[in-house]
Amino acid sequence: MKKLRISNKRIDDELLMKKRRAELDKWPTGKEVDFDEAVAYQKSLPDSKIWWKVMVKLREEGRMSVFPRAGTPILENMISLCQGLRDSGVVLIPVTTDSYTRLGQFEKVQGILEECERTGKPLLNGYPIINHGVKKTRKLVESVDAAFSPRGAGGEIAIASGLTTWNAGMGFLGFGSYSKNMTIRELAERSQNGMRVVGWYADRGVILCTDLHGWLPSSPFPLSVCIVCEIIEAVTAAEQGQKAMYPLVYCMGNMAQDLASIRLTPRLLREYLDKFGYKDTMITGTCPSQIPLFPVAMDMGGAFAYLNYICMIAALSKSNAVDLRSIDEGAGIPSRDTNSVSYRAAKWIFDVVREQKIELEVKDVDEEEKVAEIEIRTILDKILDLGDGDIVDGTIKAVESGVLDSPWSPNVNVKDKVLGVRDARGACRYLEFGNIPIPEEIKDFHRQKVAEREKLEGKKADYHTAVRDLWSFSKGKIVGIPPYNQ
Amino acid sequence: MKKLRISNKRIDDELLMKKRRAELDKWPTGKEVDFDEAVAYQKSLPDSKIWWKVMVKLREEGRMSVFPRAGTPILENMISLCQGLRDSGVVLIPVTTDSYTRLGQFEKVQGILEECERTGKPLLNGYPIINHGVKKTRKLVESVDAAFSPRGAGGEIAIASGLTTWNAGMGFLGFGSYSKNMTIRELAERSQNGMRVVGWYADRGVILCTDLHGWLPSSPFPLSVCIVCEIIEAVTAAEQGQKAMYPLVYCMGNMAQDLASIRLTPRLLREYLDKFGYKDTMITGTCPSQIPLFPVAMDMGGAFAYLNYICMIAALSKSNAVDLRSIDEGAGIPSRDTNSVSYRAAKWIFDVVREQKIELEVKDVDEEEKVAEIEIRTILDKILDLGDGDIVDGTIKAVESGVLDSPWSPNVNVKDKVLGVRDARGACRYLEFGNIPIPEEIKDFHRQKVAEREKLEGKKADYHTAVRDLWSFSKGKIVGIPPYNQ
Amino acid sequence: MKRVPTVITGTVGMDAHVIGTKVLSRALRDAGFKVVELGMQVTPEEFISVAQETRADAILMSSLYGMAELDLKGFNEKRMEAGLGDVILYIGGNLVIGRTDHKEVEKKFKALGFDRVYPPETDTDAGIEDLKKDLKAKGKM
Amino acid sequence: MKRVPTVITGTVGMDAHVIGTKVLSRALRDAGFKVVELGMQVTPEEFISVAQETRADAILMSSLYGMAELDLKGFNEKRMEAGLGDVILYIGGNLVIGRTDHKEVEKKFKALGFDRVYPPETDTDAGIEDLKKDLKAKGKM
Ligand code: B12
Ligand code: B12
Repeated sequence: MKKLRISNKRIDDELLMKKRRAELDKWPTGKEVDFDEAVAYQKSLPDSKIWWKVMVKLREEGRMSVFPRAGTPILENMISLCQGLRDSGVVLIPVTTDSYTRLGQFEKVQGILEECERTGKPLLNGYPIINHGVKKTRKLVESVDAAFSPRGAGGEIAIASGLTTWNAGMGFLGFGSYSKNMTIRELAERSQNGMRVVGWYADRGVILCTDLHGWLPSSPFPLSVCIVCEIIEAVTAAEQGQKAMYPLVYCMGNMAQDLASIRLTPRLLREYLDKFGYKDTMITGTCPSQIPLFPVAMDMGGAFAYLNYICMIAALSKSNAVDLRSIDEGAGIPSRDTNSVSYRAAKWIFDVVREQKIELEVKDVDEEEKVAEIEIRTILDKILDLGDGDIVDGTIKAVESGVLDSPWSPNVNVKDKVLGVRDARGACRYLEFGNIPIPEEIKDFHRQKVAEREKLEGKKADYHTAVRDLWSFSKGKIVGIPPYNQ
Repeated sequence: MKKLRISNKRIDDELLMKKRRAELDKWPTGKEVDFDEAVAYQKSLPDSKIWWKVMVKLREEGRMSVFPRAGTPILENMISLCQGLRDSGVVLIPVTTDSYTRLGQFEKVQGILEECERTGKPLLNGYPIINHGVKKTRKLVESVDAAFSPRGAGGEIAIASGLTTWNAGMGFLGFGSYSKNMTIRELAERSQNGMRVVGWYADRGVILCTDLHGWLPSSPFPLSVCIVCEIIEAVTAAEQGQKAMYPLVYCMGNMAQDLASIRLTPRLLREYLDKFGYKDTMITGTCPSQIPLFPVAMDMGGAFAYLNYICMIAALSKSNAVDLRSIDEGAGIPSRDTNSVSYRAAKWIFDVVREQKIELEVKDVDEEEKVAEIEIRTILDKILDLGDGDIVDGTIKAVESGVLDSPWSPNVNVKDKVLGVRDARGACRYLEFGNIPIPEEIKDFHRQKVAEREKLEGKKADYHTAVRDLWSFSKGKIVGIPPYNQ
Repeated sequence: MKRVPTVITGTVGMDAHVIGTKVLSRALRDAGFKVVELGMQVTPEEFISVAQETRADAILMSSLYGMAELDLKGFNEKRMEAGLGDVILYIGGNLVIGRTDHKEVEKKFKALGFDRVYPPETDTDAGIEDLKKDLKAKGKM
Repeated sequence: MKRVPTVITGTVGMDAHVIGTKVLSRALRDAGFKVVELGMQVTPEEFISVAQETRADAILMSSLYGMAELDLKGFNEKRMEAGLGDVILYIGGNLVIGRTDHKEVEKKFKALGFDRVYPPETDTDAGIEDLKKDLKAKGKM
């Protein structure tokens, strides 16, 4: 096999510092950041606020924390929201930023934020971390005994504020789910322009953790492409000096498949990180995450059941974190109360089930794991092939040729020639393979599984099946068995 | 092994008819019952109202129904309560009777019932089936497309009304949990006096189903005594002509132990029914049932999680029914709404998890099953020994000598020399064995498991541990690991 | 304490929920009280006659099954006639049917003559502390 | 139908939730409409200019991220100025932040000039039926 490479035009440190300043100068609060003082502040944080340490502690103690979503514009409300989370056992707290902040429209945010503070109304769908700046955000961090992670935006203002995660590497989430026109080349360049910020902190003894999202499957779709992208994210982040990371593993609702992905993802991550020579990069755990559509808010019963199913999966797989929504996921941004009750339910399951240290073997997990592993290795080989050993070049060519592809993409530069449906047991299968290089025998496996469902439903699976499947779980019914008494 | 016997003084049919009438004459509504018309009505019922057929259908179709609690005095409200249940997927509906009815105080009930109907207030804690009588109760049965079961009382008024279960045999529930002064001999006589009512119907082609309760462990306590009593109940009921039955399997909250009991109970039931020569008696399924204290009503999160845990156990064990409480279990008799939302949560899990046909192996299940099986066989051998082959005589002597014993009993004729606590994983263990004949090596197993917990908690387990354990699950914490960050 | 007060426990009416009153009785004994444990399904009349025989200082009733109010109809009058106006009366458990706000329940049962009314899952120590306080106040401890 | 009406779809403002509008667009096409699918993050101005260019009969906007009201400030005035008063305007999705009663939401957005307002998870067919009705009413179908 060729020597594996990651193209990376590194820039000199002086230019780096200039660029970092330029980034911060986009908004006045950037002035609050003094790089060395930020390092000092980070080093002054207790272990309970340092993301990677919290995760490792959770794993060592055989515990689990919910990793929720939480973002509301007014500082005081944000603090009380986070305290509510902590009270219900959450020690990994996100600072979900609003959409305008994510898009750098700070001017606009400022106006709305002032209106929020005047009226007391949450007019933004998240916490505008840039506009709030360091002083205020430190107040948030210091008022809750937990580790914080900026979501969607934050940059060095987040770090200076004491949040302890950073996303380096090729982030497919932004490319695949949030943007309309970005090209994969732009994504690669952005993550490859030598901005080794996370490395700069690491060199000074501040280890920032990251979660790997990969290419979010926004619908029932096999995870192989997503996991491939998490591996790409991992090695490119490691190249930037990221020393701690953990994968989000998207649970699509089929127990065997979910448990298989949870077992497979960190294993392959470790293997490829080592292959690329990043033996010192830690994998701090795994975080099962909920993807399929959520039961409509009106059905609180289904909402709780869905949450608790994911909690059971996380507990049975001995994960140390779980990315959980609230019972209001289908309705809108959750209130403090809906969050608390949701996470108390989760906590019950963690404390009662997780701590039983249950050892279990689920049939079909091995098969699902084998299938996914073959798919992932084949795709990665193809990518390294295309890049002639360079994973970044390979990735660019792979996306451009549809070797990496995902359905329902908002991005015009994505082929979007693939489609997924559930099989008779609710497992995700390829309906259309597009250009994803999947071995013939594996394709047959998918076809046969889909055929079982077609037999059960008495009609061919097609685009409309895929659309219906968007709701198969939120409506609390996997395909197949018709309603009782019919 | 000696020839197995069940003492049974059978009376002649004329006397039987007299006794049945006498029973019905206790309250005017008894007049509504014409035995032959009752048989005709039963035979006219659709399969969807016949308990044993519904259970078998559920099992064949790989489905599950909640088997809830439901009893409210006013007919109209009872109907709407049951319709609410049916809407949330319940096809096995109980008619929980009020406490006064259970104790035959129909005079008193009548007064209160009239006040209920006048004021519209539910002043009774259940449905007074005797006072309502046949016509009214048929209205209930006919207005909901599901099978009905009288709980606690009902007699032939229930049968004539179209409810399709009947409890023959030695019902330990009444003896062990509901009465203060009944002797085991009285229980034996009552169930052995030859009142072969269920057999009378069976002879006429009407098969009434029953659930086996055994001796309810009202606290964390190993199930072996309970399952022994279910076996006694089963064979004595079969002797009365009961052709269809299924066990309630009490889930105490430890997954390995719960799954073990669910696997073990029907297996041993079948074996002993056959041994006693009742090969034609059907076991229509298994019904996991929730026992430990419920999370206080205030914590809805915990309540949902607890319900959903039990549902997961039921789903993973492929049971066809689950005896489920509502999120208000700790608060009081549930309203129609709290029931519905609770059972919708359950339904989500059944439809999504149960129908995945998950095959799983949980470590320790085999061990728990082996331990319980040895205990049960040893106790049963001892009983047959005491009875010199007669299981009824043996049971009487066993209870009198504490060979059969259970903690926290309200009955003054129970030894109550035993006690249970949870181990470090939440499994139920014997703390005090009393006179239960448990083999030394099994006793050591329990002691060692308890010792693990004592080590973890740094103090000896005693009476106070057992009391604390009454709440270990309702408070959402199995013993062991101290709270995070301490 | 100089004098050992006598306390009667039990579930009233047809209530079969005996665990709570058992736990409570043992706790009272451990706290040094003389406990007359009547167990489950004790009639109001029995509470009264036993109180007379044992010269009890307090009656701690339990009821979980929701019928307490009906079970206690006329109880207060009877105990007054029996000259037990001085006996301390507590009751605890799920006193009514269904989910209700404890404040209302408390009002209801105080009207029935109870000095203190406890919600489900009350910690026994709390009740025992109250009892000591009330007994001291009456100079009975 | 004699004439094939033109419909514009897309998510307004910075909303990236594109799945819904994709599903909707395909459904509209299958129902025989000419669909100009703008995808996600379409500015109000773009909706207007495209409507002018394509002489669109209707605009079916989506917004799930909760910022629709802000995104649409002044939109109605602009489209009137642009002489698009006759264009049918629908919007659907999670239109506000958090859990709210749809009635209020509907009022809010009708005030912003929308003819119909749909809650999350609306079945596309429902919307398409409405659209046909409204187009027929305007004699455009
Ligand atoms: C176990 C149980 C049973 C067992 C009881 C076994 C036995 N013989 O004890 C069985 C199966 C027999 C049973 C039967 C019934 N039960 Co039941 N049962 C329960 C359950 C699950 C737990 C009760 C318990 O043991 N708690 C543990 C003890 C230790 O707690 P406790 O009693 O509250 O007592 C503590 C404190 O309250 C305090 N305390 C108690 N009394 C007093 C008094 C004073 C003065 C003080 C200071 C403190 C104090 O001290 C104790 C220790 O801390 C509850 C639901 C729940 N809570 O989870 C339902 C529940 C009490 N049962 C209920 C009902 C309706 C029934 C039945 C009518 C029908 C049925 N559903 O089966 C029958 C009635 C039988 C009868 N005639 O009474 C309802 C009551 C409804 C209501 N009030 O609105 C409940 C709430 C369940 C429900 N939501 O439907 N039940
Ligand atoms: C998938 C998803 C995402 C994906 C989107 C991927 C993509 N590019 O499409 C990602 C991860 C990128 C994402 C991001 C965010 N999301 Co989001 N997301 C969801 C989720 C889970 C499902 C949405 C979906 O795809 N539904 C499936 C489609 C088919 O249904 P639909 O859009 O409702 O459309 C149907 C009908 O409504 C109807 N319809 C739609 N529009 C119209 C219009 C008309 C005229 C008619 C007639 C019919 C119609 O037709 C469709 C087919 O039936 C929802 C929660 C949920 N519902 O479970 C949250 C949710 C919408 N997201 C939310 C939020 C807050 C965000 C973020 C701001 C932050 C975050 N939490 O990540 C960012 C915002 C990004 C941005 N700039 O917009 C919130 C919105 C909160 C609110 N409004 O109060 C939700 C509700 C989750 C929550 N409770 O917090 N999200």
